[in-house]
Amino acid sequence: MMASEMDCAQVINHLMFQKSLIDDEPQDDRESRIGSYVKTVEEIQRGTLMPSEDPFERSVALVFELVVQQRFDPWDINLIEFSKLYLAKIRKADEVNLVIAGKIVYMAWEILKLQSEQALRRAEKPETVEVMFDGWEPESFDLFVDPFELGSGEALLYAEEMPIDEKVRRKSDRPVTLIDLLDAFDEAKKESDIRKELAKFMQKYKRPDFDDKAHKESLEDDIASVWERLQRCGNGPIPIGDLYTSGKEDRVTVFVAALFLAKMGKISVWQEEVPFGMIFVEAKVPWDIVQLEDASALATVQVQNVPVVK
Amino acid sequence: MKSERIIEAELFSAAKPVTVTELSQISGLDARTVRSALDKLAEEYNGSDRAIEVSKMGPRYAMQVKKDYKDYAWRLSEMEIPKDVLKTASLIAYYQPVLQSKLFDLIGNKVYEHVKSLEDLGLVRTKPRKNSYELTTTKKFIETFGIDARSRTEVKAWLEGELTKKSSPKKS
Amino acid sequence: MKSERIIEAELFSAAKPVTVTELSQISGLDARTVRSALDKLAEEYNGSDRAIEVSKMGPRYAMQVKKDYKDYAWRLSEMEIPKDVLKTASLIAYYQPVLQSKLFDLIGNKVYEHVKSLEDLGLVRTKPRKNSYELTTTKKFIETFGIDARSRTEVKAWLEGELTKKSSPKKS
Repeated sequence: MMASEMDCAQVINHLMFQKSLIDDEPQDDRESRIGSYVKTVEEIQRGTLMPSEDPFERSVALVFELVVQQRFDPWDINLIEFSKLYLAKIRKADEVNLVIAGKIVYMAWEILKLQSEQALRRAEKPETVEVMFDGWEPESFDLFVDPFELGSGEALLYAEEMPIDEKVRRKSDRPVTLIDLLDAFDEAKKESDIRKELAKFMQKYKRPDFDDKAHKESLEDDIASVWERLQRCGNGPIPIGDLYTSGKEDRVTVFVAALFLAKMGKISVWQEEVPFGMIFVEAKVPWDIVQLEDASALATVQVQNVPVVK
Repeated sequence: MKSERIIEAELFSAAKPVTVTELSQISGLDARTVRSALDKLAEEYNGSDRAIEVSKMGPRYAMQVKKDYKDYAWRLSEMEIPKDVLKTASLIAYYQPVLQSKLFDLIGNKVYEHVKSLEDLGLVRTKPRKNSYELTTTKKFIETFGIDARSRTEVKAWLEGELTKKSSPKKS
Repeated sequence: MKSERIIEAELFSAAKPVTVTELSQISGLDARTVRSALDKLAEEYNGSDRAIEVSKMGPRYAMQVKKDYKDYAWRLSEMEIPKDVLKTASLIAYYQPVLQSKLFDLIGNKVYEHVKSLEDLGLVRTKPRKNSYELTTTKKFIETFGIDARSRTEVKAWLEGELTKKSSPKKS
C-alpha cells in the first residue's frame, strides 16, 4: 500500500506541470497541492474499478479520472510528459495490453479535449488591445506596443503587388471507369473492415461511464474520416496539421484518431523534436494491399491477444 | 503580348471545349484575331511531337492530350464522380440490396449525402423499407462502368469475383 | 515514344501538383528518367514565349499558366483571394511562425477575418499559443502559390528572396 502510494505520487509529480518553472507558485504550495491530489487519488482508488494491476497504469488512469470527473484542472496535467512516460513504458513492455492502453489514451484524449476547450474559450475572449486600438491607424501602434523586428518584410505592408499569387492550373475531369470502381471498391472494403474491427473493439472495451458523458461522437467515425483524409493526402509523410480541416475540436479528433490508427498498425506517427516539433504521420501502406492486409491482420491478432479483463 | 499566347493560356485553363466567341470575350481580342491565333496554335501543337494538341470539335476548341498518350494521362486527372462517393457506390453494388442504415454502420453519416448524389446521378435506386431505404444499383450503373452484367445480382457476383481474384494470390 | 512526352501528357492532365513517384508509377518510367524528362520539359516550356510553364514546388511539379498571362486565363472556380487577404497571407508566410497578436499590431483587427478565411481555404494553420494563435503556412499554401519550397522555413526564405529581388530597384 505504501509502495503504491509512492508510485502514485511519483507519477502525479511527473504528470503535473512543472509549476515552479511556469508561475510563481512557491515550492511548498506545489507540494501540498500534489499531496492533496495524492490523497484524493487514494480515496478514489478504493471505490473505482481500475482494470490494471500495473502501478504505473493504475496511477495514470486515476489521475486522468480525476480530471475527467472535473476534480482537477485539466491544465494541471502535462500530457507531453505523459506521452513520454507512456511511450517509454510501452517500448520496454514485452506485451501491450490494448484494453488498458485504449482506455488510457481515450482518457488522455478527453483531457486534451478539455484543455483545448479551455484554450479556445481563452482565445475567443477579445484581446483587450483590440478594443483599445480598434480603428486606429497601424502607424501609430509602435508608440504603445512592443514592435517586432520587421526586417525586409515591411515592404510587404506597403507593396502594391504581392510576391505570391494563385497559380492557374487546368481543371479537368474525366468519366469514371471500371478500374476506378474497382480501386474504389478495394479501398472502401478495407475501410469498412477497419470500421467493423474498430466497432467491435470499442464495443468490447468501452468504459461504461463514458456513455453518460457528452461524448456521443463516434470514435469510429472520427478514425475512419481521418483515415480517408490521410489517403487523400497521398504518399509519404504528412504533417499532421495538413489533416486538420476546421475548428479546434477537429485537431483533437485528428490527433486521437492518429493515435488509434498508429496503434492499429495502419500509420506511423513521429515528431521531429520533442516537445514542440512538427508531428508527422504516414500511412504505412496506402497502395500496397499485401502490407495493409498484414497490418490489419496484426491489429486483429493484437486485439485477440488481449487478456480478458473485467 | 502575342495573341496566340493569350489564347493558349485560355485554352489551357478552360476545363471544357470553348467557342471563338467565348475566347474573344475573355481575351478582349476580336474574333478574327482569335481564329488566326487558334490556327497558329493548332499548327504549332499538332505538327510537333508534343503530347498535347489543339483540337476542334464543331464550333468548339480544346486543348487535350493526343490519342497516343491517353493511356498515361487519365489516371492523374480528377474523376467526374468524387472518389469517396464512388467508394460508397461500390459498397452498395457489393452488398445490394442493402439498407441505408446498414451502410451507415460501414461508412458513417456521409452515407446520406453520398446516396443522395448517387441517386441524382441515376446510379443508385432507393426504396423505403423498414424505417430506412433499400439501396440497389441501376441499369445506368452497369452502363456507366461497362460491367459485364445484366442484373444487379450479376453486378454483385461480378464484384465478388473481382474481390476473390484480387485477394486469392495473396492469402496463405 | 519519348519519355518527356509521356510526362508532358501526365502533367497536362494532372488535376493537382504531382510528385516524381506518382509520375513514375503511372508512366512506368523510373524516377531518374522522370526527373530528366521534367528537366527537359521545364527548359522547353519555361524558356520559350509560351503562356504555360512547368513549375516545381518542393517535391511536386505542375503545369500552369505563366504569371503574365494569368489575367487571360479562364476563371473557373479558382479561389480568387482578395488582395488584402493575400497581403496578410504573405505577411504570415514571411514572419512565420508568428502570433496572431503580433500580426494585429501590423494590420489591425482585420487580421481576425483574414486568418479565418485563410484557415478555411487551408492555406494557413493556427495553433493556440500564449493566449493567441501561432500562425504558419500549409502544404496547400505552397501548391496554391506555386512556391518552390518543401517546408515553411523554405517558404520564408523564398519570400525573402523575392522581396530583396523586388525592393532594390523600387525603393526610392
